[in-house]
Amino acid sequence: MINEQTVRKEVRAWLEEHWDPNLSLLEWRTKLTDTGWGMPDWPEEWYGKGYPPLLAAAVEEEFVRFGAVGVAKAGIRLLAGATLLEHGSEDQKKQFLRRILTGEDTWCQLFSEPGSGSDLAGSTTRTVKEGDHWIVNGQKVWTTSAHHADWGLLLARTDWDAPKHKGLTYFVIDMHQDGVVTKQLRQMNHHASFNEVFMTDAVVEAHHQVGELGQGWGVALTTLAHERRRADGLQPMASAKDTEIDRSGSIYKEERAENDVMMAPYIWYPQRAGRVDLALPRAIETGKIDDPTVVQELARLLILSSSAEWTARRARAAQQAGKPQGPEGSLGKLAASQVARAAARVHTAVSGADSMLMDEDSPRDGIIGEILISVPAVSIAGGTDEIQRNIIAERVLDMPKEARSDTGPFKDVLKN
Amino acid sequence: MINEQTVRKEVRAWLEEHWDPNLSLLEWRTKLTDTGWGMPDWPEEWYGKGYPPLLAAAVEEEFVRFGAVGVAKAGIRLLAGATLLEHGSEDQKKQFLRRILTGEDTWCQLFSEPGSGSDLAGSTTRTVKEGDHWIVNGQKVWTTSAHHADWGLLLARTDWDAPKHKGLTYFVIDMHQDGVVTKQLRQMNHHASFNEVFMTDAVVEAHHQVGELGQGWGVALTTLAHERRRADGLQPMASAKDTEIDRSGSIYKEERAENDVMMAPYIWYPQRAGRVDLALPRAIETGKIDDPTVVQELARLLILSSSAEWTARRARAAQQAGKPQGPEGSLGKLAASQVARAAARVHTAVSGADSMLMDEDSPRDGIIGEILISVPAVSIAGGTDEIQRNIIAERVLDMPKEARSDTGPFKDVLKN
Amino acid sequence: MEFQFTGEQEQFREFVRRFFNDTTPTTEVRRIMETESGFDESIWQRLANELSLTGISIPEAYGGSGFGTVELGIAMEEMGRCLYPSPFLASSVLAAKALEFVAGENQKAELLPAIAAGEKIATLAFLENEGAPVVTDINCTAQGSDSEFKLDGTKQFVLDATVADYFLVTAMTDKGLSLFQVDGSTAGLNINALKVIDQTRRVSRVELNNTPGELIGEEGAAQDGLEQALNIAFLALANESVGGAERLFEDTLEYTKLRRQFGRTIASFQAIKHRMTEYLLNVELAKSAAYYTAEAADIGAEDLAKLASIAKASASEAYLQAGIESIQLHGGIGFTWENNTHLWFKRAKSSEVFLGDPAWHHARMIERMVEEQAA
Amino acid sequence: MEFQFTGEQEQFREFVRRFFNDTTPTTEVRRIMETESGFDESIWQRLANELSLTGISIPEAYGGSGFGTVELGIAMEEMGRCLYPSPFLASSVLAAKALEFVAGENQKAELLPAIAAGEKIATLAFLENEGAPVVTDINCTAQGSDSEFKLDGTKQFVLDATVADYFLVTAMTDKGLSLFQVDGSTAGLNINALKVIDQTRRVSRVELNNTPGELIGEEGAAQDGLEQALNIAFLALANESVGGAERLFEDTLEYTKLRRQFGRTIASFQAIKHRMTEYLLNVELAKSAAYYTAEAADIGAEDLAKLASIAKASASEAYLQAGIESIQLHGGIGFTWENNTHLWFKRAKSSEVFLGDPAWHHARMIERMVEEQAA
Repeated sequence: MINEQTVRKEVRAWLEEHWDPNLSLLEWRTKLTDTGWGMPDWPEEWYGKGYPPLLAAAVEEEFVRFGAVGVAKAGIRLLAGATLLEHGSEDQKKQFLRRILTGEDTWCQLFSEPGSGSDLAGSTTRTVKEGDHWIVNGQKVWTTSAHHADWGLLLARTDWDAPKHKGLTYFVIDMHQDGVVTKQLRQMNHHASFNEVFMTDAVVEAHHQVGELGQGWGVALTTLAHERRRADGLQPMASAKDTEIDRSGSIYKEERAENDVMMAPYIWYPQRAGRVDLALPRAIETGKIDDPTVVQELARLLILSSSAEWTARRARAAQQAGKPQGPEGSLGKLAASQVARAAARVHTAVSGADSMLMDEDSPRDGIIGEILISVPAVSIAGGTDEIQRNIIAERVLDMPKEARSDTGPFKDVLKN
Repeated sequence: MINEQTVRKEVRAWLEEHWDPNLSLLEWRTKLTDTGWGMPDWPEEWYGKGYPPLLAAAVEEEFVRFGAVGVAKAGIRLLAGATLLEHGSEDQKKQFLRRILTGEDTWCQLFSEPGSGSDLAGSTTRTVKEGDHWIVNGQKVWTTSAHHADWGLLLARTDWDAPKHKGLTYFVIDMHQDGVVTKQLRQMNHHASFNEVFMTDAVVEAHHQVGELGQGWGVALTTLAHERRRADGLQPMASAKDTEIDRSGSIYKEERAENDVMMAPYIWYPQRAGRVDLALPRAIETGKIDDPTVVQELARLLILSSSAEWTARRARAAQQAGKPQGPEGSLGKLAASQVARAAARVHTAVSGADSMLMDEDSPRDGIIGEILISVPAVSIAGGTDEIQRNIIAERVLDMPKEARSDTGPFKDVLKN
Repeated sequence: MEFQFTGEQEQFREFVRRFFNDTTPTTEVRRIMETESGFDESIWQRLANELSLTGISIPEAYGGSGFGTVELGIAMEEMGRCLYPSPFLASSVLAAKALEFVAGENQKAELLPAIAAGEKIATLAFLENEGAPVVTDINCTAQGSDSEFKLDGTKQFVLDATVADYFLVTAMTDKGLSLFQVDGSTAGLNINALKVIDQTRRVSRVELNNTPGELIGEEGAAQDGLEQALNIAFLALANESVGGAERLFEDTLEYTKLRRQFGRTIASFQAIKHRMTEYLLNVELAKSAAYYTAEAADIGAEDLAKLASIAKASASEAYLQAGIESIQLHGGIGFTWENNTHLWFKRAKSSEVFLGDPAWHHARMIERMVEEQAA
Repeated sequence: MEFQFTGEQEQFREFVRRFFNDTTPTTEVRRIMETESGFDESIWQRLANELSLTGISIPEAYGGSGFGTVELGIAMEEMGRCLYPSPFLASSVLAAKALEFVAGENQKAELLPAIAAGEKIATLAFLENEGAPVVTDINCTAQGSDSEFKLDGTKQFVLDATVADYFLVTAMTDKGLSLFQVDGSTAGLNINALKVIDQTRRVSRVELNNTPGELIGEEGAAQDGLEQALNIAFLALANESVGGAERLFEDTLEYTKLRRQFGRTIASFQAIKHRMTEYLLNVELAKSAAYYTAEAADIGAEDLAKLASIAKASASEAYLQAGIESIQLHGGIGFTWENNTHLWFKRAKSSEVFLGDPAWHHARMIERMVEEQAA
């Protein structure tokens, strides 16, 4: 019988036998993919072991404890994998899933458009069938890593006479073609984490349509659900003390290099979140800890961030226990916005006029300045707070839905 | 030629000649009403002098400086007067206007209903014509002074097949009849400033219909406009130092007695507004002025209240100069809510655990306790902050109106 | 940390909630709060006899049920939901915990069982002047030796003093901070019931004038135990507050779905929807802090003082905010006496400043954190 | 108090606004802020020659236009609206007012006309350490006598130091706080341009090392004059800030009416409508404080120090809030470099803490009010 105990034992035994930190990343991940240890909650016929989430989490935990590298998970890859697993054809699964896990392909997500940031189903990317392929024209935005992605998950309009949500189709698009041009989008904090993607007579193979014609919104919801689960931090986490593990093998070096590339767009994210960890140390090092006004603001911040953390853990505990999700599970994003803003206030109060400065003249090697000009992104990225509030009010609190102004044929909606 | 100078001179001369602090209130007000000096901006044929508002303000100022009592203005009387002046029949004006100014009649306003607090046009008071009178059945609420009013301004539904705003008619109802029962409504702060009014087969004379059948909403808007102008403090104010005037005459005693009755429902209003005037003195007397946390809250409060006051004066200055009203004129109510809440916070912080107490055990003879349980009313009374925000967004900021769910025959709206 | 209640705890909550639904609907709260004592003996006796709740967190060795702080928190939360007016916080929390942590073995054996059984009502008289919950820095003094002490001074904001059988009074002796038992009927004890905003929670000013008191525990050694007791009281009050805030939230949400204006429910207005989500967030964050702190107490967390202040400050602010928001969303009706919202608003106002206002707890919390950093 | 602008003042505003619309559209602001100096000489010369704005509140006797503080406020407000990057605040306000209130007659006659004409750019170097605008309590010292002093110390957050012809530097002598003129090209003067969040407002750290300086006014007698000058600077910065906040508000309101999501403009969503009204209130309150304070300065109000702190604190908070709200209401696009919103947000961030953050001004304001009460 499979239970956590036996699974943990088995994976440890397997790792003892096969783990070799001097394999190449590709060699090792190929092994993981072939044996199913890389994604144990995927089905057995598709590189997994068909484990329930709890057992998969146990496997991941053992990997972390052991110090073994996992399959390629960074970026959009796992979202692509999960979506294709659920909606992809046999051929698509064959073509893509394996190379996702081995890390050979990278992916990006082409959903948002300049005219439909919060309203993803409002896509106006025009897609017309010509023989055995589709011709795509349109513009996408807020696309992380598009500039080095091999493939894109594309949501585009194929029927303008259908209502908004019914005229969309989901595709996989080859990013390496002349019709696809990506341009990095500079942010107010000087980073450029996102791309604009311009598609001009770009080509999508007919067999790269995912799901039925006109059913793209349903497929996109799968991608979004997996994205949200990750954002809410509701996926199991595991950690091990770095010091316990010898990371001198060549595979670690290769993994770090991969990580550096994949994580580059995100390096300012800790600052975006407000760097609550620095608040107390900064107050102490500047002596502002003796200012009762600062103490009050600092206390409010630390209460807020602790409570947000505990709320997330309540949600995770309930999920792991298989209980129905309570309201606490959907509040993470709103809480994060409050935390980040409160943190910006505290850092400003603590740093005084130094808050005018940035880069090397800003305290903590520029971190404080970067916080102050990055925090405004928290309440926007990944769905604005306003959208989040709509969702919570309607789904969690069961309050009436907003009257819609976007029903009827989509071409008419555009004229409203 | 009439100008401010000559008017001021004329009124002073008239007062010198006629003012007698030992007349009865009724004698004096009768004189004012007959000469037009009581309401100089009303038309000459209706107890006024037809002056523009600025000149009328000058007259009022002279009255105040002189220490002379004016016509009866407290309560709903002036709203009734202004409404009847604009929409009343000749007979109605004859019957009511004079006795309004002399103070012989008191009035109340029967608009709000339990099911339509913010949505006044949603009245479901049922009014049916029977011969030469109307039979009224329904319930009104938030009615100040109904328990001693002689007449009521009544908004009621006469047509259930017409759309919401088109089926209302405006009446004057005799409050002294068996069909009208008033009940004082106790508030959470132990005061009872408002009444519920139950009308059961109450009678309204046919000739007491004000304006056309079905046009009651338009008439009510006149009443509301005058009410709002008063609430915004946009009507000219004048003041004189009490000490300068000898107030020993009997008329003053009579006026004070009248005031005590008319003002009884409002005695807690200063507390409702937060008693900003007490914030600094309380901080000093408790020693909390040495607490930097209190200093910050106190400063925020005083900035808010000063800025609100200056904003109101900007609006008044612009109005007096005849300039088009800017946004500053409509913000008074929202500002007052913020001020009151901030004041409650400061009083709580300053009083510490004493904030648990009330009546004689609460600081300043119970005033502090009364503030804490009265402040919640500011953001509700006279139109909630939410309604106020709708109005400002739509009228001042010209943002789109809310899609209406209450169109079509009113009887169907009720079934929504 | 488990971050969730066990099945037994959920059942316990259900059980307690059902009890209060039966015995203490809001009509009953209104009746009790209008009485002079603000206390109903019969419900209290049922609480003691049917639920043994009066001794919930008193060790079994002293006649209690020996439950953990989490269960105490659940009970407080449910009392906060229904606004149960009683000396539970005074007797079963403040006094019981003070005895547990300060008294000697014999005294515990003598005094705790009667509290656990609901037979005796005790209260802790330790606040002075501005009512900040500082244990030391007091003016009340005691003179004497052994079992014979005389106390002088004034205690403020003494919870349920008018129904207490005896008082546990803090006073300074030559040897330092000490705790004394003072009988409620002793001559030279002056109890002034104060007029309160929240009629469901009564406080008094208690004047001691050469009043005899019996020493509890060792002379001069009360400080640590009292501070332990207070941490439990802070978190108990926090749990009570989040119960009240949650109830306000639920009632208000329901009201927005019923109340119609402009031909639609006010719950359908986006501005109301967005505010309800912020309201929800506010309550859920405070709940998390209150729950976490109760769990932390049960595993003997070293930073309990810090956590208790976090829980108290957070719950105080969330509850008051809930009260303000609920009245506002009820509109005019929310400001009337007949509507129930003000009852919770007033409890929130009272709980905001009782046992230390948020600013006081903020300062305490950061002080502890700075000490942690230095250590 | 008039509580409104005169017809002439309204015309003046129109005139100034038109000038900046022509010369300093946002494209031009972006060009200038990317340059090393952050300063455009040609616009500055037009400002001086065509509008005489560089001497707007310098007395006519010293070559200025002799306008009142209200007009200065209008000019600042318009510069805040368009985000005009220039040493106006440094030279025409801080330095000019310091000279007006501290310098002797001959020095004023010598120095002010060149500032008024925009020929010389001066700046006030008085902040140290944390940048709080305290006039005394400084470490910078000067030694010497008569016209021959040597200065030592470090000044922080010196506005537009890299384009200044000379510095007015505060330093302690044996006789007390004194003001000195230090030439920008003097040896022993070390100017470190600092990296700033708001590229339209440049500050530097200035190190003085046995640097020669000429005494301005009387030795040891600079304090009162400097404080008067600072009050004007606080209200000038407040007026600049409300100009910026109002511009953000207008642009954001317009954007909500254009931006469509879910088949309608976002201005049609009630949650957005309600937030825009609070945003409006926030800006209008700060405007009232800034306007009132400028008027008060012109009638020589005794409580100007208090009012200036009210105006500065209020405008700082309103401006920052406007920046945060504007980015949020613009959504993702509001966080991009291409969108203009961040330029004002960064100015708001800089203005929040420059010349004293809100907490500092709050404390100062209450201190003055307590003094008033005591008097």
